[in-house]
Amino acid sequence: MSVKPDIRIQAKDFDINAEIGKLTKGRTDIGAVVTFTGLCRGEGDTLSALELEHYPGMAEAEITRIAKQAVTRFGLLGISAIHRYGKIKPGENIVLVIATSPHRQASFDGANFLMDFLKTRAPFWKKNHRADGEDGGWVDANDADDDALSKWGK
Amino acid sequence: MSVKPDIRIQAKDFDINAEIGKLTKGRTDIGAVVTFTGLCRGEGDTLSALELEHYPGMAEAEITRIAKQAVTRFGLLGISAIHRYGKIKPGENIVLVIATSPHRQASFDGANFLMDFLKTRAPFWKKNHRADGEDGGWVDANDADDDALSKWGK
Amino acid sequence: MTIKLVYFAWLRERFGMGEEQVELPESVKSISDLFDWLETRGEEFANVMEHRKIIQVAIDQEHVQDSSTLIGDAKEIAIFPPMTGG
Amino acid sequence: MTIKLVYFAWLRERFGMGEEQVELPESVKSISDLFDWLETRGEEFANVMEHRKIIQVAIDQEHVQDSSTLIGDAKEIAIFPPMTGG
Repeated sequence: MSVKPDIRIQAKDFDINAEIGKLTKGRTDIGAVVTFTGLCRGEGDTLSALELEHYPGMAEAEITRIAKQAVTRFGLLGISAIHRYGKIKPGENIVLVIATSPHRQASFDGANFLMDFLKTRAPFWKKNHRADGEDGGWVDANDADDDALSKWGK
Repeated sequence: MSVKPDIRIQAKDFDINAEIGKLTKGRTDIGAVVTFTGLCRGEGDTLSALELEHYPGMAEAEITRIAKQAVTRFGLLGISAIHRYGKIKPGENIVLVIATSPHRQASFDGANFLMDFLKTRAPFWKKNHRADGEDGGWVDANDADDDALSKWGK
Repeated sequence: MTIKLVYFAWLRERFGMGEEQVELPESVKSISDLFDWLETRGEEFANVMEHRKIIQVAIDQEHVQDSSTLIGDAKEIAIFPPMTGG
Repeated sequence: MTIKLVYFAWLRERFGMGEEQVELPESVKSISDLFDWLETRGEEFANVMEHRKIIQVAIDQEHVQDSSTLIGDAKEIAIFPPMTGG
Protein backbone atom coordinates (compact mmCIF):
# COMPACT_ATOMS: atom_id res chain seq x y z
CA MET A 1 0.00 0.00 0.00
CA SER A 2 1.55 3.27 -1.03
CA VAL A 3 1.62 6.06 1.55
CA LYS A 4 0.22 9.38 0.36
CA PRO A 5 1.38 12.40 2.37
CA ASP A 6 -1.47 14.63 3.55
CA ILE A 7 -0.13 18.20 3.21
CA ARG A 8 -2.20 21.31 3.81
CA ILE A 9 -1.46 25.03 3.86
CA GLN A 10 -4.19 26.93 5.66
CA ALA A 11 -4.91 30.09 7.65
CA LYS A 12 -6.94 28.38 10.35
CA ASP A 13 -5.64 26.44 13.35
CA PHE A 14 -5.49 22.64 13.48
CA ASP A 15 -6.73 19.97 15.91
CA ILE A 16 -3.93 17.53 16.78
CA ASN A 17 -6.23 14.78 18.09
CA ALA A 18 -8.29 14.91 14.90
CA GLU A 19 -5.17 14.87 12.70
CA ILE A 20 -3.72 11.86 14.55
CA GLY A 21 -7.09 10.13 14.18
CA LYS A 22 -6.99 10.58 10.39
CA LEU A 23 -3.75 8.59 10.27
CA THR A 24 -4.53 5.91 12.86
CA LYS A 25 -8.28 5.25 12.82
CA GLY A 26 -9.22 1.64 12.12
CA ARG A 27 -5.60 0.50 11.83
CA THR A 28 -3.72 -1.94 14.05
CA ASP A 29 -0.33 -1.87 12.32
CA ILE A 30 0.83 1.45 13.79
CA GLY A 31 2.95 1.22 16.93
CA ALA A 32 4.30 4.76 17.09
CA VAL A 33 2.97 8.25 16.40
CA VAL A 34 5.19 11.31 16.68
CA THR A 35 3.78 14.82 16.38
CA PHE A 36 5.75 18.02 16.13
CA THR A 37 4.00 21.33 16.74
CA GLY A 38 5.80 24.60 16.11
CA LEU A 39 4.44 27.60 18.02
CA CYS A 40 4.96 31.34 17.79
CA ARG A 41 7.18 32.57 20.64
CA GLY A 42 6.68 35.98 22.22
CA GLU A 43 10.39 36.72 22.49
CA GLY A 44 9.96 38.16 25.97
CA ASP A 45 6.80 40.05 25.01
CA THR A 46 8.60 42.09 22.32
CA LEU A 47 6.62 40.39 19.55
CA SER A 48 2.93 41.04 18.93
CA ALA A 49 2.61 38.63 15.99
CA LEU A 50 4.35 36.82 13.18
CA GLU A 51 3.03 37.22 9.68
CA LEU A 52 3.59 34.21 7.47
CA GLU A 53 3.72 34.58 3.71
CA HIS A 54 3.90 31.58 1.40
CA TYR A 55 4.13 30.64 -2.26
CA PRO A 56 0.79 28.97 -2.97
CA GLY A 57 1.11 25.76 -4.95
CA MET A 58 4.85 25.45 -4.52
CA ALA A 59 4.53 25.27 -0.70
CA GLU A 60 2.27 22.21 -0.89
CA ALA A 61 4.34 20.66 -3.69
CA GLU A 62 7.66 21.13 -1.91
CA ILE A 63 6.49 19.77 1.46
CA THR A 64 4.90 16.82 -0.34
CA ARG A 65 8.21 16.08 -2.09
CA ILE A 66 10.09 16.10 1.23
CA ALA A 67 7.37 14.05 2.94
CA LYS A 68 7.62 11.37 0.23
CA GLN A 69 11.36 11.17 0.83
CA ALA A 70 10.69 10.69 4.56
CA VAL A 71 8.20 7.88 3.87
CA THR A 72 10.70 5.97 1.74
CA ARG A 73 13.75 6.66 3.87
CA PHE A 74 12.20 5.69 7.23
CA GLY A 75 9.47 3.26 6.17
CA LEU A 76 6.62 5.39 7.48
CA LEU A 77 3.01 4.17 7.47
CA GLY A 78 1.68 7.72 7.25
CA ILE A 79 2.75 11.35 7.27
CA SER A 80 0.87 14.61 7.39
CA ALA A 81 1.79 18.26 7.70
CA ILE A 82 -0.23 21.42 8.15
CA HIS A 83 1.44 24.81 7.83
CA ARG A 84 -0.47 27.97 8.64
CA TYR A 85 -0.11 31.35 6.95
CA GLY A 86 -1.27 34.84 7.88
CA LYS A 87 -0.96 36.58 11.23
CA ILE A 88 -0.11 34.30 14.15
CA LYS A 89 0.13 35.51 17.74
CA PRO A 90 2.57 34.34 20.44
CA GLY A 91 1.41 31.03 21.90
CA GLU A 92 -0.47 30.05 18.72
CA ASN A 93 0.34 27.12 16.46
CA ILE A 94 2.33 27.60 13.25
CA VAL A 95 3.04 24.11 11.95
CA LEU A 96 2.12 20.50 12.66
CA VAL A 97 3.93 17.40 11.42
CA ILE A 98 2.80 13.84 12.21
CA ALA A 99 4.62 10.62 11.33
CA THR A 100 3.40 7.09 12.00
CA SER A 101 5.28 3.80 11.80
CA PRO A 102 5.42 0.33 13.37
CA HIS A 103 8.36 1.19 15.68
CA ARG A 104 9.30 4.38 17.44
CA GLN A 105 12.57 5.52 15.88
CA ALA A 106 11.13 5.74 12.36
CA SER A 107 8.37 8.09 13.54
CA PHE A 108 10.84 10.29 15.45
CA ASP A 109 13.21 10.42 12.47
CA GLY A 110 10.44 10.99 9.93
CA ALA A 111 8.97 13.98 11.78
CA ASN A 112 12.42 15.42 12.58
CA PHE A 113 13.60 15.04 8.97
CA LEU A 114 10.49 16.68 7.56
CA MET A 115 10.82 19.63 9.98
CA ASP A 116 14.52 20.16 9.20
CA PHE A 117 13.85 20.29 5.45
CA LEU A 118 10.63 22.24 5.79
CA LYS A 119 12.51 24.98 7.70
CA THR A 120 14.91 25.64 4.85
CA ARG A 121 13.16 24.32 1.73
CA ALA A 122 9.48 25.18 2.05
CA PRO A 123 8.64 28.59 0.56
CA PHE A 124 7.46 30.43 3.66
CA TRP A 125 8.69 33.74 5.03
CA LYS A 126 8.08 35.25 8.44
CA LYS A 127 7.72 38.92 9.24
CA ASN A 128 7.91 40.23 12.81
CA HIS A 129 5.23 42.54 14.13
CA ARG A 130 6.71 44.19 17.21
CA ALA A 131 4.73 44.89 20.33
CA ASP A 132 6.00 48.50 20.40
CA GLY A 133 4.68 49.15 16.89
CA GLU A 134 8.14 49.56 15.33
CA ASP A 135 8.90 47.68 12.12
CA GLY A 136 10.16 44.25 13.16
CA GLY A 137 11.36 43.34 9.66
CA TRP A 138 11.61 39.96 8.02
CA VAL A 139 13.05 37.05 9.98
CA ASP A 140 16.57 36.17 8.82
CA ALA A 141 17.38 32.63 7.79
CA ASN A 142 19.00 30.73 10.61
CA ASP A 143 22.41 29.11 10.11
CA ALA A 144 21.43 26.52 12.74
CA ASP A 145 18.61 25.41 10.44
CA ASP A 146 21.04 24.87 7.57
CA ASP A 147 23.36 22.99 9.93
CA ALA A 148 20.47 20.80 11.11
CA LEU A 149 20.22 19.34 7.61
CA SER A 150 23.72 17.91 7.83
CA LYS A 151 22.62 15.15 10.19
CA TRP A 152 20.63 13.55 7.36
CA GLY A 153 23.67 13.18 5.06
CA LYS A 154 23.60 13.84 1.33
CA MET B 1 11.77 28.27 37.22
CA SER B 2 12.29 24.61 37.86
CA VAL B 3 10.54 22.14 35.59
CA LYS B 4 8.53 19.46 37.36
CA PRO B 5 7.82 16.36 35.26
CA ASP B 6 4.15 15.34 35.22
CA ILE B 7 4.19 11.53 35.32
CA ARG B 8 1.08 9.37 35.62
CA ILE B 9 0.39 5.63 35.54
CA GLN B 10 -3.25 4.93 34.85
CA ALA B 11 -5.64 2.37 33.39
CA LYS B 12 -7.69 4.85 31.41
CA ASP B 13 -6.86 6.38 28.05
CA PHE B 14 -5.42 9.89 27.64
CA ASP B 15 -6.36 12.96 25.60
CA ILE B 16 -3.34 14.30 23.71
CA ASN B 17 -4.80 17.77 23.07
CA ALA B 18 -5.61 18.16 26.75
CA GLU B 19 -2.15 16.99 27.80
CA ILE B 20 -0.42 19.39 25.40
CA GLY B 21 -2.65 22.16 26.76
CA LYS B 22 -1.48 21.49 30.31
CA LEU B 23 2.11 22.19 29.25
CA THR B 24 1.51 25.13 26.90
CA LYS B 25 -1.52 27.06 28.12
CA GLY B 26 -0.85 30.73 28.89
CA ARG B 27 2.82 30.51 27.89
CA THR B 28 4.59 32.27 25.03
CA ASP B 29 8.10 30.90 25.57
CA ILE B 30 7.48 27.47 24.00
CA GLY B 31 8.40 27.14 20.33
CA ALA B 32 8.29 23.36 19.95
CA VAL B 33 6.11 20.54 21.25
CA VAL B 34 6.90 16.91 20.45
CA THR B 35 4.53 14.11 21.41
CA PHE B 36 5.21 10.41 21.19
CA THR B 37 2.31 7.97 21.39
CA GLY B 38 2.94 4.24 21.58
CA LEU B 39 0.06 2.04 20.42
CA CYS B 40 -0.72 -1.64 20.69
CA ARG B 41 -0.13 -3.41 17.35
CA GLY B 42 -2.30 -6.32 16.25
CA GLU B 43 0.63 -8.32 14.81
CA GLY B 44 -1.38 -9.29 11.76
CA ASP B 45 -4.53 -9.98 13.82
CA THR B 46 -2.78 -12.70 15.89
CA LEU B 47 -3.02 -10.57 19.05
CA SER B 48 -6.28 -9.93 20.88
CA ALA B 49 -4.77 -7.73 23.60
CA LEU B 50 -1.69 -6.83 25.56
CA GLU B 51 -1.84 -6.95 29.33
CA LEU B 52 0.43 -4.47 31.04
CA GLU B 53 1.64 -5.10 34.57
CA HIS B 54 3.61 -2.50 36.50
CA TYR B 55 5.34 -1.92 39.80
CA PRO B 56 3.21 0.76 41.49
CA GLY B 57 5.27 3.52 43.05
CA MET B 58 8.51 2.52 41.41
CA ALA B 59 7.05 3.03 37.91
CA GLU B 60 6.21 6.68 38.62
CA ALA B 61 9.48 7.23 40.49
CA GLU B 62 11.66 5.74 37.76
CA ILE B 63 10.01 7.62 34.89
CA THR B 64 10.24 10.83 36.94
CA ARG B 65 13.97 10.24 37.44
CA ILE B 66 14.54 9.76 33.71
CA ALA B 67 12.32 12.74 32.86
CA LYS B 68 14.36 14.99 35.17
CA GLN B 69 17.53 13.91 33.38
CA ALA B 70 15.89 14.82 30.06
CA VAL B 71 14.92 18.28 31.34
CA THR B 72 18.48 19.05 32.42
CA ARG B 73 20.22 17.48 29.47
CA PHE B 74 18.12 19.12 26.74
CA GLY B 75 16.90 22.28 28.48
CA LEU B 76 13.23 21.38 28.30
CA LEU B 77 10.50 23.78 29.41
CA GLY B 78 8.16 20.92 30.27
CA ILE B 79 7.81 17.16 30.12
CA SER B 80 4.98 14.78 30.82
CA ALA B 81 4.39 11.06 30.46
CA ILE B 82 1.36 8.85 30.89
CA HIS B 83 1.75 5.07 30.85
CA ARG B 84 -1.32 2.86 30.90
CA TYR B 85 -1.64 -0.53 32.57
CA GLY B 86 -4.17 -3.34 32.30
CA LYS B 87 -5.60 -4.86 29.13
CA ILE B 88 -5.03 -2.86 25.96
CA LYS B 89 -6.41 -3.85 22.56
CA PRO B 90 -4.73 -3.45 19.16
CA GLY B 91 -5.06 0.14 17.96
CA GLU B 92 -5.33 1.51 21.50
CA ASN B 93 -2.86 3.84 23.20
CA ILE B 94 -0.22 2.50 25.61
CA VAL B 95 2.04 5.41 26.39
CA LEU B 96 2.28 9.17 25.80
CA VAL B 97 5.36 11.35 26.20
CA ILE B 98 5.35 15.11 25.60
CA ALA B 99 8.37 17.42 25.64
CA THR B 100 8.32 21.21 25.20
CA SER B 101 11.21 23.60 24.55
CA PRO B 102 12.03 26.89 22.82
CA HIS B 103 13.56 25.19 19.73
CA ARG B 104 12.68 21.98 17.95
CA GLN B 105 15.68 19.67 18.44
CA ALA B 106 15.47 19.76 22.25
CA SER B 107 11.85 18.62 22.17
CA PHE B 108 12.62 15.81 19.71
CA ASP B 109 15.61 14.68 21.76
CA GLY B 110 13.81 14.96 25.09
CA ALA B 111 10.88 12.79 24.01
CA ASN B 112 13.12 10.29 22.21
CA PHE B 113 15.48 10.00 25.21
CA LEU B 114 12.63 9.47 27.66
CA MET B 115 11.10 6.76 25.46
CA ASP B 116 14.41 4.91 25.01
CA PHE B 117 14.99 4.78 28.76
CA LEU B 118 11.38 4.12 29.61
CA LYS B 119 11.44 1.03 27.36
CA THR B 120 14.24 -0.62 29.30
CA ARG B 121 14.17 1.05 32.74
CA ALA B 122 10.53 1.56 33.70
CA PRO B 123 9.07 -1.42 35.58
CA PHE B 124 6.39 -2.54 33.13
CA TRP B 125 5.86 -5.98 31.65
CA LYS B 126 3.69 -6.97 28.70
CA LYS B 127 1.83 -10.22 28.30
CA ASN B 128 0.37 -11.29 24.96
CA HIS B 129 -3.23 -12.45 24.73
CA ARG B 130 -3.53 -14.31 21.45
CA ALA B 131 -6.55 -14.08 19.20
CA ASP B 132 -6.70 -17.90 18.92
CA GLY B 133 -6.93 -18.26 22.71
CA GLU B 134 -3.52 -19.94 23.08
CA ASP B 135 -1.16 -18.62 25.75
CA GLY B 136 0.82 -15.81 24.13
CA GLY B 137 3.32 -15.60 26.96
CA TRP B 138 5.28 -12.62 28.24
CA VAL B 139 6.91 -10.30 25.75
CA ASP B 140 10.67 -10.78 25.65
CA ALA B 141 12.97 -7.82 26.15
CA ASN B 142 14.15 -6.45 22.85
CA ASP B 143 17.88 -6.15 22.12
CA ALA B 144 17.07 -3.23 19.80
CA ASP B 145 15.73 -1.35 22.83
CA ASP B 146 19.00 -1.87 24.69
CA ASP B 147 20.92 -0.78 21.61
CA ALA B 148 18.77 2.34 21.31
CA LEU B 149 20.21 3.58 24.61
CA SER B 150 23.71 3.69 23.17
CA LYS B 151 22.96 6.81 21.13
CA TRP B 152 22.69 8.83 24.35
CA GLY B 153 26.24 7.96 25.49
CA LYS B 154 27.15 7.09 29.05
CA MET C 1 9.16 35.79 -24.53
CA THR C 2 6.46 36.68 -22.00
CA ILE C 3 6.93 35.22 -18.56
CA LYS C 4 5.44 35.67 -15.10
CA LEU C 5 7.82 36.86 -12.38
CA VAL C 6 6.77 36.32 -8.78
CA TYR C 7 8.28 38.06 -5.74
CA PHE C 8 8.02 37.25 -2.03
CA ALA C 9 8.79 38.79 1.36
CA TRP C 10 11.08 41.83 1.25
CA LEU C 11 11.62 41.51 -2.49
CA ARG C 12 7.86 41.87 -2.95
CA GLU C 13 7.84 44.89 -0.64
CA ARG C 14 10.81 46.57 -2.33
CA PHE C 15 9.44 46.04 -5.81
CA GLY C 16 5.98 47.16 -4.69
CA MET C 17 4.33 44.17 -6.35
CA GLY C 18 3.87 40.42 -5.86
CA GLU C 19 4.03 39.51 -9.52
CA GLU C 20 4.27 40.90 -13.00
CA GLN C 21 4.18 39.72 -16.60
CA VAL C 22 7.36 40.74 -18.39
CA GLU C 23 8.66 40.52 -21.94
CA LEU C 24 12.17 39.09 -21.64
CA PRO C 25 14.76 40.13 -24.25
CA GLU C 26 16.04 37.32 -26.48
CA SER C 27 19.44 37.61 -24.79
CA VAL C 28 18.07 36.41 -21.40
CA LYS C 29 18.73 32.67 -21.44
CA SER C 30 19.71 31.80 -17.84
CA ILE C 31 18.81 32.84 -14.30
CA SER C 32 22.04 34.78 -14.20
CA ASP C 33 20.99 36.64 -17.38
CA LEU C 34 17.61 37.34 -15.76
CA PHE C 35 19.32 38.90 -12.73
CA ASP C 36 21.50 41.04 -15.02
CA TRP C 37 18.43 42.23 -16.89
CA LEU C 38 16.42 42.95 -13.69
CA GLU C 39 19.32 45.10 -12.49
CA THR C 40 18.78 47.45 -15.44
CA ARG C 41 15.13 48.08 -14.57
CA GLY C 42 15.67 50.89 -12.04
CA GLU C 43 17.18 51.73 -8.72
CA GLU C 44 15.06 49.39 -6.55
CA PHE C 45 15.81 46.44 -8.82
CA ALA C 46 19.52 47.27 -8.85
CA ASN C 47 19.56 47.57 -5.05
CA VAL C 48 17.85 44.21 -4.56
CA MET C 49 20.10 42.51 -7.11
CA GLU C 50 23.11 43.46 -4.99
CA HIS C 51 21.89 40.60 -2.78
CA ARG C 52 21.85 38.11 -5.66
CA LYS C 53 24.13 35.69 -3.82
CA ILE C 54 21.44 34.98 -1.23
CA ILE C 55 18.41 35.37 -3.49
CA GLN C 56 16.75 32.07 -4.31
CA VAL C 57 14.91 31.04 -7.43
CA ALA C 58 12.15 28.63 -8.38
CA ILE C 59 11.35 27.89 -12.01
CA ASP C 60 7.77 26.71 -12.41
CA GLN C 61 7.67 26.09 -8.64
CA GLU C 62 10.83 23.96 -8.46
CA HIS C 63 13.95 25.14 -6.65
CA VAL C 64 16.94 26.00 -8.82
CA GLN C 65 20.36 25.91 -7.19
CA ASP C 66 22.59 27.02 -10.04
CA SER C 67 22.23 30.48 -11.60
CA SER C 68 23.49 29.12 -14.92
CA THR C 69 20.25 27.11 -15.20
CA LEU C 70 18.47 27.93 -18.46
CA ILE C 71 15.00 29.42 -18.33
CA GLY C 72 13.83 27.47 -21.38
CA ASP C 73 10.08 27.70 -21.86
CA ALA C 74 9.29 28.31 -18.19
CA LYS C 75 5.98 29.99 -17.49
CA GLU C 76 6.73 31.30 -13.99
CA ILE C 77 9.92 32.30 -12.23
CA ALA C 78 9.83 33.17 -8.55
CA ILE C 79 12.63 35.02 -6.77
CA PHE C 80 12.74 35.31 -3.00
CA PRO C 81 14.97 35.54 0.08
CA PRO C 82 16.04 32.43 2.04
CA MET C 83 12.99 30.65 3.39
CA THR C 84 12.04 30.88 7.06
CA GLY C 85 9.10 28.52 7.46
CA GLY C 86 8.30 26.06 10.20
CA MET D 1 15.23 -9.85 59.48
CA THR D 2 11.71 -9.59 58.03
CA ILE D 3 11.50 -8.17 54.55
CA LYS D 4 8.91 -7.88 51.79
CA LEU D 5 9.70 -9.65 48.53
CA VAL D 6 7.80 -8.56 45.43
CA TYR D 7 7.53 -10.51 42.18
CA PHE D 8 6.37 -9.46 38.72
CA ALA D 9 5.39 -10.96 35.37
CA TRP D 10 6.36 -14.61 34.90
CA LEU D 11 8.17 -14.71 38.23
CA ARG D 12 4.90 -13.79 39.92
CA GLU D 13 3.07 -16.45 37.92
CA ARG D 14 5.65 -19.17 38.63
CA PHE D 15 5.78 -18.39 42.34
CA GLY D 16 1.99 -18.16 42.49
CA MET D 17 2.10 -14.89 44.41
CA GLY D 18 2.83 -11.19 43.88
CA GLU D 19 4.51 -10.63 47.23
CA GLU D 20 5.37 -12.21 50.51
CA GLN D 21 6.86 -11.32 53.87
CA VAL D 22 9.91 -13.47 54.57
CA GLU D 23 12.28 -13.94 57.48
CA LEU D 24 15.76 -13.82 55.96
CA PRO D 25 18.53 -15.84 57.62
CA GLU D 26 21.38 -13.78 59.13
CA SER D 27 23.68 -15.15 56.43
CA VAL D 28 21.80 -13.35 53.63
CA LYS D 29 23.71 -10.08 53.23
CA SER D 30 23.69 -9.40 49.48
CA ILE D 31 21.38 -9.84 46.49
CA SER D 32 23.52 -12.78 45.46
CA ASP D 33 22.98 -14.35 48.91
CA LEU D 34 19.24 -13.72 48.52
CA PHE D 35 19.20 -15.58 45.19
CA ASP D 36 21.12 -18.50 46.78
CA TRP D 37 18.61 -18.66 49.61
CA LEU D 38 15.55 -18.42 47.30
CA GLU D 39 16.95 -21.38 45.34
CA THR D 40 16.62 -23.55 48.43
CA ARG D 41 12.92 -22.85 48.84
CA GLY D 42 11.60 -25.50 46.46
CA GLU D 43 11.54 -26.59 42.86
CA GLU D 44 9.77 -23.53 41.37
CA PHE D 45 12.22 -21.19 43.10
CA ALA D 46 15.18 -23.27 41.98
CA ASN D 47 13.88 -23.30 38.40
CA VAL D 48 13.38 -19.54 38.30
CA MET D 49 16.80 -18.91 39.87
CA GLU D 50 18.42 -20.69 36.93
CA HIS D 51 17.62 -17.46 35.09
CA ARG D 52 19.40 -15.31 37.66
CA LYS D 53 21.65 -13.71 35.03
CA ILE D 54 18.68 -11.95 33.44
CA ILE D 55 16.63 -11.42 36.59
CA GLN D 56 16.59 -7.81 37.71
CA VAL D 57 16.35 -6.38 41.19
CA ALA D 58 15.09 -3.23 42.85
CA ILE D 59 15.83 -2.48 46.48
CA ASP D 60 13.22 -0.15 47.96
CA GLN D 61 12.11 0.68 44.42
CA GLU D 62 15.55 1.58 43.07
CA HIS D 63 17.29 -0.49 40.41
CA VAL D 64 20.33 -2.48 41.55
CA GLN D 65 22.85 -3.49 38.87
CA ASP D 66 25.35 -5.45 40.88
CA SER D 67 24.34 -8.66 42.68
CA SER D 68 27.01 -8.03 45.31
CA THR D 69 24.94 -5.05 46.51
CA LEU D 70 24.15 -5.38 50.21
CA ILE D 71 20.56 -5.55 51.32
CA GLY D 72 21.20 -3.52 54.47
CA ASP D 73 18.00 -2.44 56.16
CA ALA D 74 15.89 -2.53 53.01
CA LYS D 75 12.14 -2.91 53.53
CA GLU D 76 11.21 -4.18 50.08
CA ILE D 77 13.09 -6.11 47.43
CA ALA D 78 11.52 -6.67 44.03
CA ILE D 79 12.73 -9.26 41.55
CA PHE D 80 11.50 -9.36 37.99
CA PRO D 81 12.37 -10.17 34.36
CA PRO D 82 13.76 -7.53 31.98
CA MET D 83 11.26 -4.71 31.59
CA THR D 84 9.15 -4.37 28.45
CA GLY D 85 7.28 -1.10 28.90
CA GLY D 86 6.54 1.66 26.45
